[in-house]
Amino acid sequence: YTNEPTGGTVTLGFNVPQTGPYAEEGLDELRAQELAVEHLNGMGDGGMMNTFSSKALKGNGILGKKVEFVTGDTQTKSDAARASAKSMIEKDGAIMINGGSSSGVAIAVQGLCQDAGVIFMAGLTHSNDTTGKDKKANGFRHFFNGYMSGAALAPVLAKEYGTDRRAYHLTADYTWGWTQQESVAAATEAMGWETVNNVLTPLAATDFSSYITPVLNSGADVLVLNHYGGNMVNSLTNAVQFGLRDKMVNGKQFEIVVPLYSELMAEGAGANVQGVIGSMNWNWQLTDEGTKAFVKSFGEKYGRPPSGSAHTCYVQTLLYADACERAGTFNPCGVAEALEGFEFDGMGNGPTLYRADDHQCFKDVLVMKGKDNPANKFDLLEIVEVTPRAQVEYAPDHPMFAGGDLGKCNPGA
Amino acid sequence: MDVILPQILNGLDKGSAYALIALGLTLIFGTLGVVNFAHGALFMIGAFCSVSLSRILNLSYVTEDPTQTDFLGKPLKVETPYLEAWFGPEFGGALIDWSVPLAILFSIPIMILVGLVMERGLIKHFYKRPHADQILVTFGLAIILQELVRGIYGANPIQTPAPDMFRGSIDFGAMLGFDPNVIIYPYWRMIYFFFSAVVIGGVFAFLQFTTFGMVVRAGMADRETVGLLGINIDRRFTIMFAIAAVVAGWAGVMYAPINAPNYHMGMDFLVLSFVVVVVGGMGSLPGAVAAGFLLGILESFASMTAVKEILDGIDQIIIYLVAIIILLTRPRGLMGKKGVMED
Amino acid sequence: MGILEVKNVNKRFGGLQALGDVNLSVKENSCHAIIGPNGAGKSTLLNCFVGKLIPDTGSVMFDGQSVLGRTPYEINQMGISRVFQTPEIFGDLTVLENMLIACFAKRDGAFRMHAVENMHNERDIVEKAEHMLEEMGMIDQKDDHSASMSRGNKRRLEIAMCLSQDPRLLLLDEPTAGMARADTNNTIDLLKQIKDERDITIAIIEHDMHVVFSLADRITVLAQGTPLVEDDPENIKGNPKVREAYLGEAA
Amino acid sequence: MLGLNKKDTSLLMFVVALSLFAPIILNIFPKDSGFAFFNGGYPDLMQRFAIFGIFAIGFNILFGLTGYLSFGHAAFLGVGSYAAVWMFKLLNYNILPALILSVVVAGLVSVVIGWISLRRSGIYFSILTLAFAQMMYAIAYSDLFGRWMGITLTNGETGLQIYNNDPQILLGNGPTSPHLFGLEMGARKVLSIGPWEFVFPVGYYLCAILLILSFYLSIRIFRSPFGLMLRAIKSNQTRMSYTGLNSKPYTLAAFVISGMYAGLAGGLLAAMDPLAGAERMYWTESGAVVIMTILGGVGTLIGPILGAGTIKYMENIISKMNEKLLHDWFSFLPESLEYAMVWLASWFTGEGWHMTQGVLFMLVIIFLPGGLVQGGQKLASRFRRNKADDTATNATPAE
Amino acid sequence: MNVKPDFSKGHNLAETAPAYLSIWELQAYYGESYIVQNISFNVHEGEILALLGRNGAGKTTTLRSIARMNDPQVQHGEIWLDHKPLHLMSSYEASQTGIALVPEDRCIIPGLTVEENIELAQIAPPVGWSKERVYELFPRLGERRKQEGVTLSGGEQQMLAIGRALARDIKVLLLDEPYEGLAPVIVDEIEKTLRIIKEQGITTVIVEQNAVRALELADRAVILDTGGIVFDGSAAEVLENEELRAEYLAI
Ligand SMILES: Nc1ncnc2c1ncn2[C@@H]1O[C@H](COP(=O)(O)OP(=O)(O)OP(=O)(O)O)[C@@H](O)[C@H]1O
Ligand SMILES: Nc1ncnc2c1ncn2[C@@H]1O[C@H](COP(=O)(O)OP(=O)(O)OP(=O)(O)O)[C@@H](O)[C@H]1O
Ligand SMILES: [Mg+2]
Ligand SMILES: [Mg+2]
Repeated sequence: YTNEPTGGTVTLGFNVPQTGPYAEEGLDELRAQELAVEHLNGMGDGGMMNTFSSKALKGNGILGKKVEFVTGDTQTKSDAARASAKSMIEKDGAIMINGGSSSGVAIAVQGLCQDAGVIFMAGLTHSNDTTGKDKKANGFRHFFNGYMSGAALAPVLAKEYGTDRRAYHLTADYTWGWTQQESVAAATEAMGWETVNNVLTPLAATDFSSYITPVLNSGADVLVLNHYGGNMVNSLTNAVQFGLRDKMVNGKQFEIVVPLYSELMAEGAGANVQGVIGSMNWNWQLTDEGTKAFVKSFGEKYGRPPSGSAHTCYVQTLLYADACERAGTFNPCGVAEALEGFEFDGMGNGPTLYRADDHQCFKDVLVMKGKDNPANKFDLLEIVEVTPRAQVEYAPDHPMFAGGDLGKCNPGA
Repeated sequence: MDVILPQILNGLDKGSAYALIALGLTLIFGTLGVVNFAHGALFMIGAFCSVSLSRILNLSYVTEDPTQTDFLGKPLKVETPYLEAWFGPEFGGALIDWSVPLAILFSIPIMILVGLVMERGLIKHFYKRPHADQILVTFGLAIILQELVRGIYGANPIQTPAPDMFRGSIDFGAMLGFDPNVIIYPYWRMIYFFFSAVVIGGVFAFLQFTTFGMVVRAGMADRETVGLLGINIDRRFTIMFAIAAVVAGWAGVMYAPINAPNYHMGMDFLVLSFVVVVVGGMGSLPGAVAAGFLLGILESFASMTAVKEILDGIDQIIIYLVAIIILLTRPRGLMGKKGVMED
Repeated sequence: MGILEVKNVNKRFGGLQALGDVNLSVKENSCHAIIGPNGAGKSTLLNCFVGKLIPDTGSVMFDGQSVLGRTPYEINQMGISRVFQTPEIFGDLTVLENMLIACFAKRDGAFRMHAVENMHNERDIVEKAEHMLEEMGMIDQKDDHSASMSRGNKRRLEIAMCLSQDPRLLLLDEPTAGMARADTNNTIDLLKQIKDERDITIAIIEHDMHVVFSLADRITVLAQGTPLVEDDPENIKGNPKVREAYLGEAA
Repeated sequence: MLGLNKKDTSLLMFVVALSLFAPIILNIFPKDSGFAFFNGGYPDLMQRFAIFGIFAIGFNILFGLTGYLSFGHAAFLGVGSYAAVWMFKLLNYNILPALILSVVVAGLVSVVIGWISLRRSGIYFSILTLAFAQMMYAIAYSDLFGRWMGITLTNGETGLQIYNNDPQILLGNGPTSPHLFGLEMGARKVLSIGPWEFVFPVGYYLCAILLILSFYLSIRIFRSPFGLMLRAIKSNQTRMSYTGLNSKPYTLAAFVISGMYAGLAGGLLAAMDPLAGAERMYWTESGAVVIMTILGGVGTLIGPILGAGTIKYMENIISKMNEKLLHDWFSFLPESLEYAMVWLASWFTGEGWHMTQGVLFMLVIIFLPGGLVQGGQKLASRFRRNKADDTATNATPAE
Repeated sequence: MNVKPDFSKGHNLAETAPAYLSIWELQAYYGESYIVQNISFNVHEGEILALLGRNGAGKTTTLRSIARMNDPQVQHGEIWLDHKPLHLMSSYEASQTGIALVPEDRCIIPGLTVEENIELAQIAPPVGWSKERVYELFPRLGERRKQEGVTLSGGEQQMLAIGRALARDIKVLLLDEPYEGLAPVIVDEIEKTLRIIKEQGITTVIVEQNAVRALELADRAVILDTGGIVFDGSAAEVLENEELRAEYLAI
């Protein structure tokens, strides 16, 4: 199989955005990945290896081989991401690729890994397509997705804002935006909300004022921002600037929802996130043992709490290593088999299943809200609810995920 | 009307950003003839003047609060800005609150310095070089400036709010007799519009009512001959460059509260500002300003649902589409001068 | 019926009547000089012949065909070549390359896609170009960068380019201005020789009376946009009106 | 030879040698040595060198000869890629029809864009091409065309990929990755000599052969009467038209030729890696080819190849230098110095690779106005001067 | 002449009248090409000096060097004007010291009107003739004052270039082929003007292909050939010396 490790080491490839708008997120992922390698090699305090339900990892690398890593810059562009993944595979002999901060890149790299015959452990990718239309046998996603966000958010939104709401969606005009919008609209409509309008906004937009002003006389009383990164920071800032949060419409307080939150975005949006509800895959404020161990080990090393995407990359690295140990081989097909249907706990999200049908993880989803009086810049969001896994599960052939074909695992040459 | 009016307002403030950036760019590009790919970076530096001033005013000393804990369970570190400690939370707090308007002053020496260093140290040697060389060298400079800012401030956007009293919005519609809550407009955007109007007017007046503009135009067309007439054209070019840098910087300073500054905001605006300048016509200040407002307003209109229903996605291509149409119907853009950058 | 027939040509620039009712007939194989005070409209008239300007009214017929509404390159392909008042050459290219372009344009017309053809297979063109340079006495400079030549030499190059095209009508706008006396005389000889040998018609604008009177068969005096007189050189020399308005002591 | 003069022949031979031996030259450092990191001899990067070399050579035909600065050439690259992937989706993985279609489609698109944009010159032309390219980018990124017509044309931001359920009517039992009549692009031969390891990939050699052909063609164009006309256009359009030449078809021809080069490059990108993404058409990519050309040396024959190679090398190698590597490299220093060095170096490596790029652009253009080619000439002439002590040689115009 | 004279005190080379403008061992280059090869000559206050020679002899290069243009580069030599070291100045400083060059290609500034072209000359001190006075000399310019300078006819441009130089308060006027393209009557006119400004004490260096005309006007003449001085003496001498005229001026 491709890049079978022959010496005393095994090389993992960490492919994250180091430049461009998601650079900070990428750097945080990189920190977590380095930490994971440290822990795998038996250095540091072991982090979540201590709380992980599987005990296959022994702190002596993977299958006795010391773990090394190489890094690459995706630039959040599919082409660049594939180029750097290829260089890690072709030049450095990486046996697994991990990381990323957008769905387009994840899907592009996942396709590449499928062709090249290595395992891809996705980083932050939230589009339904990653494990839906574009799923691949060699690709695995720990992160949650648009559907899950919708399913987790809808009940909380209904509880907080009532079931008689009219929502106006602004949606980033690309695949991730579309799938999230579809998911959230479906979930909220099931609660009795009405979707007044859905306006697609260009990715390149920096000023959203012209998309926001029409919201006011549309009769809507909730604004859903299906934006991420810089788009989200700006659209939320603009919405607050235009005073939406102070308005009363239809006799109700106007509300803003950001279905996908991340700590770094919240930091970028600053005080504008106050009171705004959204969802997350994981947050450092959780109090389970796994989270505490990870936050402690990460925080002591880097002086800041880990972000959600850092968590996912860390967990994915451990999961991969663990699967190798359990499979007794680095062969991608063996690893994939070990991951498929794997049930585990102690990684911060409660009991989790890596579903065999689509390589999607199923676990609890967090609903978050912007804090009113943050004590410091790490403390911008608070957990409103931990939505149990059962509530966000869906059938593998759910229409929002249809059309894909996992194919067969490819061990490469 | 209640649909159109807000979009005109949005167009005006978007347009004032475009116009202000294009104005600075056209001073360098249309007047000095340097294809300055670092202009976006000047805008970005301006915005980071706001950020920096707010950081400086927020310089704090740290105390530990044993009653609270941080994320690692250690005592929480509490930061108190020196300004508040020295001048009391009232005045000190107000100073901090007003960091963006104060940054207008703060940015002047910085931008002049940046402009001078850039022109004397670099651009000076490139007036006679081909445009391609200018592109490469200024692009290189833009990257370096951008990377420096990223190295210092990180890649994340940094919120830099306007003073508290300008943070709200005004209900324009209600004032004009429409239903309340229909046409609202943030104070700060209104300030931005008036600010840019004043700056644009000032620059116009300076170039119109002094011979400075004529000399620089002449120098751009034929440096040698202007020198023969006893005029130290180099000095005037330097001054022009510094003015352009200040204008670009101010555009950025005041933009900071509208959208949180990040290190690549310059590049985001770069292409657009070139399009605006060229559509306005090379060498024409009024052209650049007019094109800025025109494209801003058109862009706002294109983002209306009613328009998007006619052609899906029109808002993504409108600027370029309009640019193509204008350049094809008017050979030198809206008000371009003959022979400027036509070869 | 001359080779070039100009009828009732008018041209205004804003408030300025640059050309007013110009009628002119240039006979085939003659040398027709147009003289007149500065700003009389001589260059403007020439510009109307080559498509640089379009007259407001009137007609310009070359060999029975109208040149109006045609682009400069079409007019050139009809057989009219022009030398400019300030030299227009391909400054980035060498002298020989300048000549080659003129020769190609003559042979291949306005456009031909000879993208991968080899220069070596164009021996005849190169020879023709070199021959012309030799005649002009510029063969030593053939590999020089043309922009860095002195201005007199630039003008000679431009004339050589036009001549190498074997035009039927050659328009010269002050061809010897700034040229050293010796070269001026050489140019006069060359032009005479070419006119005789190659069946060329020449229309020339010139302030140098030496050139005008050595070359011209016929002279038109233009003043304020309208022809004042048209006559043989001898009569022009003697014409008191011309002497007063234009020639001054030079005559 | 081949209708070239001696100097051009040796230049061509140089490029041939460079291309054929690239797998060895680029992997010059032994596999286990500390310098192995700087090896660039792996298939993907070598292919990129060749492909972007082709792109830049083509661009130089337009920009270097006519002086028309197109700021939208990436559009043709993107169009070429989409065309190729569509061929894969509809027919099979054979790259021949794909490449042919890439070139043809890019050619057609460039006829349209060129015909319109060439009505203007100078900066107005640049902005027109930029506007077209940005429009095409936006259309591809959100698949607006597809949306208007109700189909999937570019598959938006994800990029156009090949799915198992695509028609692929000629697929049969053929290979399921790009191939040339059965010769798979992904195939490679690895040669290990002692500590050295050299990879000879099929895909790269295909690209290299096309690069050599492209280069040869570009020399012929540069030296042809057509090339002369293009340079004349750059020099003086007034004289051009009064000499009886219509410059429009010449510039359009140059535009289309360079568009077709770009299309070929785009097709090859897809042939090496069957995915076409919209960001290939973004203005920064158009800017990148401009920069490659200037960096190497505008209007020189070999400059664009050098420029393309330099930029792609930096993008792929320097961006991979992470702090861990830096610490390893500087570990011989005392600890405080080590940290200082790592801190300093990290501004320029890893996520700071853009900084290195910016610095390089500035240094090259300030000190070598003629680009890298001029640098090479300076070196060569110094070398020559040292060798043969003859009189000062005038700097010959860049070739 | 191996000992460097002390120009700063108005010392002269072999002449009786004190030198006003001194050129000493001037060597000027265009890039690598050595054009003006170590020439020295003096101009006295209030005189008219004719600088003559064939095309490419280096006349323009010499004038441009004196006016301190960026191109050519003066790599050796000194230029003194009225005790001031011009060779240490850049062109605008030289202009402020009192040098004015009327360039051979006129260099009318595009984009500016006739009037603005003149106003431009009056921005930096010291200012000379008023606009009105220039228009008086060239009424043609007065009529065209609102027209864009570059659209003037060739001769009108020449007038503008001369007028623009006079609009500055100058000590030395460098004229590069001022008669070129001008109607004979206008040439007479300019000649008169030159005599007038000579009386006002302005020193003039004139480069002209119409050597006889220039020599009739000039007091002294310097003849250049391939970058070196071959004659330096009185103008009358040249007019009388057949051999000299034939060899270097071909007249
Ligand atoms: N584009 C234009 N706009 C306005 N006026 C113009 C334009 N072109 C020429 N003129 C004017 O038209 C008149 C005729 O100009 P033209 O160049 O034909 O003169 P000319 O006879 O060639 O003179 P000269 O002998 O000095 O070259 C001049 O007065 C000139 O100023
Ligand atoms: N920009 C330049 N670069 C290189 N060489 C130049 C340049 N300009 C002029 N030369 C060369 O310098 C020499 C002298 O030129 P110059 O223009 O001084 O001659 P001139 O005496 O004024 O001739 P003319 O009477 O033709 O104007 C010529 O051989 C010319 O080729
Ligand atoms: Mg004329
Ligand atoms: Mg001269």
